[in-house]
Amino acid sequence: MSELKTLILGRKNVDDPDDTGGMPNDLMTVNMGPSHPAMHGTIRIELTIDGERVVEADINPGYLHRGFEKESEAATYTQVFPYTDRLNYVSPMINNVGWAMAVEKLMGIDELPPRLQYIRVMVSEISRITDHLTCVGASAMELGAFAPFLFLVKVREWLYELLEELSGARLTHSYVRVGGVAKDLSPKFCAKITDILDRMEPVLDEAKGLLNSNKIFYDRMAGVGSFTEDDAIAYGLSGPCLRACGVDYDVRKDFPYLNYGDLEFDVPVGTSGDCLDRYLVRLEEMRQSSLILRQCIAQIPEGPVMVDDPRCVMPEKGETYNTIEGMIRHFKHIVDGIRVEPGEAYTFVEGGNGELGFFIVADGTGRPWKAYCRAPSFSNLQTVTKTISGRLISDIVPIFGMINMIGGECDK
Amino acid sequence: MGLEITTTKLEDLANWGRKFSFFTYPFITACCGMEFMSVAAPKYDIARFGAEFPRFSPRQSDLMMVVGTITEKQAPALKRVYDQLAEPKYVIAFGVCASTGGFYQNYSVVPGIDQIIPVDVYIPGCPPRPEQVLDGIILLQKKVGEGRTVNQMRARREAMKDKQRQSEGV
Amino acid sequence: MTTTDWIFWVLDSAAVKWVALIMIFVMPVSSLLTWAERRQSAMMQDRLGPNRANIGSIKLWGILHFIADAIKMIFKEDFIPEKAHKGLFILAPILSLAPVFIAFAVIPFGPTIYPHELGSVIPLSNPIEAEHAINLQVFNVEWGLLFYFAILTLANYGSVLAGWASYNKWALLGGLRASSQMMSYEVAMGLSLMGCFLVMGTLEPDAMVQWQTSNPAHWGIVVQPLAFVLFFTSAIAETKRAPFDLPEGEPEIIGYFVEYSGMRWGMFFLAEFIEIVFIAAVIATVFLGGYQVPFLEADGFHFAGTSLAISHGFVVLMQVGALATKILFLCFAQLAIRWTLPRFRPDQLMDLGWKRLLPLALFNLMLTALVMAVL
Amino acid sequence: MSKAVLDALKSKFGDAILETSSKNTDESVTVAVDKLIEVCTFLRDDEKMAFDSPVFLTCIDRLGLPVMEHRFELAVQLRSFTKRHRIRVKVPMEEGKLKVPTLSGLWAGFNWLERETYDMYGVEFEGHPDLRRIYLYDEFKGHPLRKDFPKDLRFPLARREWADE
Repeated sequence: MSELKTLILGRKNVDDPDDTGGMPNDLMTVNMGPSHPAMHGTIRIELTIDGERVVEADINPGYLHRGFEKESEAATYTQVFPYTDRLNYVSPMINNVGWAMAVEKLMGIDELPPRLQYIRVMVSEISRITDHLTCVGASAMELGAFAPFLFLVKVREWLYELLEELSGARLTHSYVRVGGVAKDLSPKFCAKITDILDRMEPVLDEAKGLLNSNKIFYDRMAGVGSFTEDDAIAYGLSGPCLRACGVDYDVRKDFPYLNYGDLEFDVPVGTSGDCLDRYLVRLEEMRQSSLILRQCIAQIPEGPVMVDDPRCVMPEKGETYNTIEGMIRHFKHIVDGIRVEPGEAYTFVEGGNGELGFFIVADGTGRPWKAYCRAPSFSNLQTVTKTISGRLISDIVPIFGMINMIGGECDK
Repeated sequence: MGLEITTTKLEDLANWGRKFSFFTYPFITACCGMEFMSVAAPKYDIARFGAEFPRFSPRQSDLMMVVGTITEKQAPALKRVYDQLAEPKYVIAFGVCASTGGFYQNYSVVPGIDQIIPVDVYIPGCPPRPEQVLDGIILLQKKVGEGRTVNQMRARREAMKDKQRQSEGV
Repeated sequence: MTTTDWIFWVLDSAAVKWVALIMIFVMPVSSLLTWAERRQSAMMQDRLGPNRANIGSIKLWGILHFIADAIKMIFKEDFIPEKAHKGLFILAPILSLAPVFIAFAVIPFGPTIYPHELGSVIPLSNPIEAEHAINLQVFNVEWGLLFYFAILTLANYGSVLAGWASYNKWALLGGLRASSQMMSYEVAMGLSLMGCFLVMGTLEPDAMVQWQTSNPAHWGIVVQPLAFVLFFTSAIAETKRAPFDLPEGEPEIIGYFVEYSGMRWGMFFLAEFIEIVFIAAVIATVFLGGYQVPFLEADGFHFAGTSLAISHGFVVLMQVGALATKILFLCFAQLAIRWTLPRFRPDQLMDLGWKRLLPLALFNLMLTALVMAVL
Repeated sequence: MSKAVLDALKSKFGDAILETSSKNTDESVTVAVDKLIEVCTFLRDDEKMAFDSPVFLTCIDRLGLPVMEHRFELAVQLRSFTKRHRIRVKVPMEEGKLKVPTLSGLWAGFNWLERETYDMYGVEFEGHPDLRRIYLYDEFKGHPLRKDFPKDLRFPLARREWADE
């Protein structure tokens, strides 16, 4: 009998340093990530668990640190646009707009043509919709509801195709330029976006019906990861997560940029700051974005889509080929980049996840001396350490899903 | 002679099964993950190729899709997951970052995952279009069907060496 | 004994019937279910699903994909972790697969066949004293459903041991979740069947089918509607599929079979699908009249005074077909549930099991007992 | 609006405020290292200031610029939800003495941002509860965003052991 016991219970045949011989009664440390299905992008958590309950969580980001700042310092101001695309790769247009606005602020370009402003608002809002669609869909998928995810991704596909038509790329658009956008809207853009919005709203309703009225989904989200208003402010939370806590703060309303001041929309605000509120805020924001888009389509004026400023506008093709000044200007523009006066500036826009800011230090050449990105995901992610502790392992999934941590942005 | 024919046929049968049953391990790190979602989504539907089961345990998956940039910090994890995959295993470098490091040439980014693990199919693009990904999967199916993936070739080489050693020994 | 007698004698033996059942019905259906699941989920999600596997130009709507899966798994590297307990690691998948196969023995998958009377109509009034009768139930005992519970509990050990023997913390968590889940739901499951037991007065599946008769108004689902809902819910929990797939819990813990590869994992995978078929069979037997076709008696249809005589062979065919249809429908329902609902959290799962299903099952039991006492 | 903040700071701290500027609609104030905590506590707690939320914290390396009074400069952006104003507090630092008192005690949100700045520039935050690398790994030598760090200097952790024959 003793032999049998040794064989089956004791693991004595294995050279095992962890073997203490008895029943373990202490905490267990497990490693989650960096390649784990629930870790959006890539992140690692060292969990100390007591059964299913998380006692302590040590979150390690940085698995997608791609050196945005180092790369930007080596690139001209225009060449940074592709890098900004890959910061928050779910809503690249907003990053584009943010970077362009930061450079424009340094250059002292205050007046943008109205059509340009409308275009920038429209592409930002489309990007915001794709961001929230992905966030809500992916969280639903991780909770086991696969169908809503696919419905939402289907809608995202329509928007990608539209943006592809506009910019030439499905995901990484690099559409915005300093002082304007790469090209005017494609023909029938407004008609197409109206059509997509008309088709999108029923799908949103469908997904809402599948999720909101689902008791399991509701219970998994409600009360999980809640955050108080004061904590949220002290942690520098922003975006939908902050608004879910009950703080009425949206850069588009409080510090209006572009022509957001002229557009009518509401800022949804939650009460308890739990995952359910974050989810509902995101759902409502998609509706508001759709409203903004409809207003833009109705109001968009004709006109130029670049500022008339030789510092940042490339010469016409004919001028480049036929005049020596034009050619030199083109050459300097491409090789040296846009010359920006020395100084520093911080600009922020309302990104998909919150206040997305760019802090640029310019040294007077065509390349930024320092390009710092204030990544909302990074500040938001920081709160997870606090919200996970004391919850179950399963709660990590909705918490992470609703923080919507985007690796590219968080790790830069 | 007869035995050899049988083993070849058996190998063909196995390869036929393998090529229509890719259980993927999505090693998703970055932007390409968004396009990976699109590939799995209704319009492109990777499931048509029998590759829809994402298995998050490396033991049960055959195809590792390295989707996105691999940084130096991530590299040990990638290598470890690759070592944990059960044979036969195939690797797709999804996107230009996984293939070469892309336009990130700096202190933190690995210049291509083939510095760390062998790769069967490279899919270019930043990120690649879903059509390109489907093309890559068809290419891999062809490779697997013909037994020309890195690991299959290596296994064959080793078998040949064994045989040689045996015949020399005799 | 003549040769035909020998054949019938052999056919009537339990082993032959069991093997035939497994080979002709269970294995094909559960294998096809893997394909059906993929196609059905694709249909529900606006997709196409697997359709590319081909031999030459034969594609068969993607059915070949599951054959490809099976072939691949057979040729896949069979991996055992270094620190795993080898014996138990190997035993675990067998332990989770075998009990389900065994439990199928109690399911009556058709009426008694009288081989000599296949062409004739059997009179209802005086049952024939046939020399040979093949009972289409492998294992006919009075405690049939108890046997089913006893055997199926063994499947618990499969998942728990898999989790423990893998020497992996995530697997261990999965194993623990599996055990706690199956323990909790078996209670509600058993109690919900007790109501049926009270009404029908037997635990023998064939007798239960006989009791339900061919009148749908007399079937278990009408007599014990609450028990049906409770049993269905806890049965899905037993199969460890969504929304109760916590032991697998893909995005959280990969599950108790995280270290299994190749065919060993395939066995867990297959066990899951066989369990679906099995649960469907039990529900069909206890609540949906088993092999009973509405208004079909042994001698033909009887409906509102009119009757239509049908020969014994056809009756058997129709009744076996009816059971198969019911099982397939219930499998379909389970797949649809799996692709519709999100996953529970462990504490919610326990809440549902102990605080909702169990009291309801007890209530059902008492109500049934009360009604029985009054009547 | 934020000009009032600058004036208040100047009148309260006097010499400790080395410089103020409000260019490009950004108000910034340069503070000596030893007065940083004092100034920040005032900024947070005073009713008229009420800077309740951190925005970002980073460091500027001016090595190689024509005008370089101090090589490093810490930049801390703060925001007030109630007063709707913002300010950037800057702290000059010398090479070799990259030590700043931590702000994570005043605003919890600076915890990770300080770790990031430590990782990228090697600024040591005294009193930080958990000062270790956040983006990079322990085997990494040096601080990559300093201007004297080569862009493509790698410290690989894993490389394949065998090559294709």
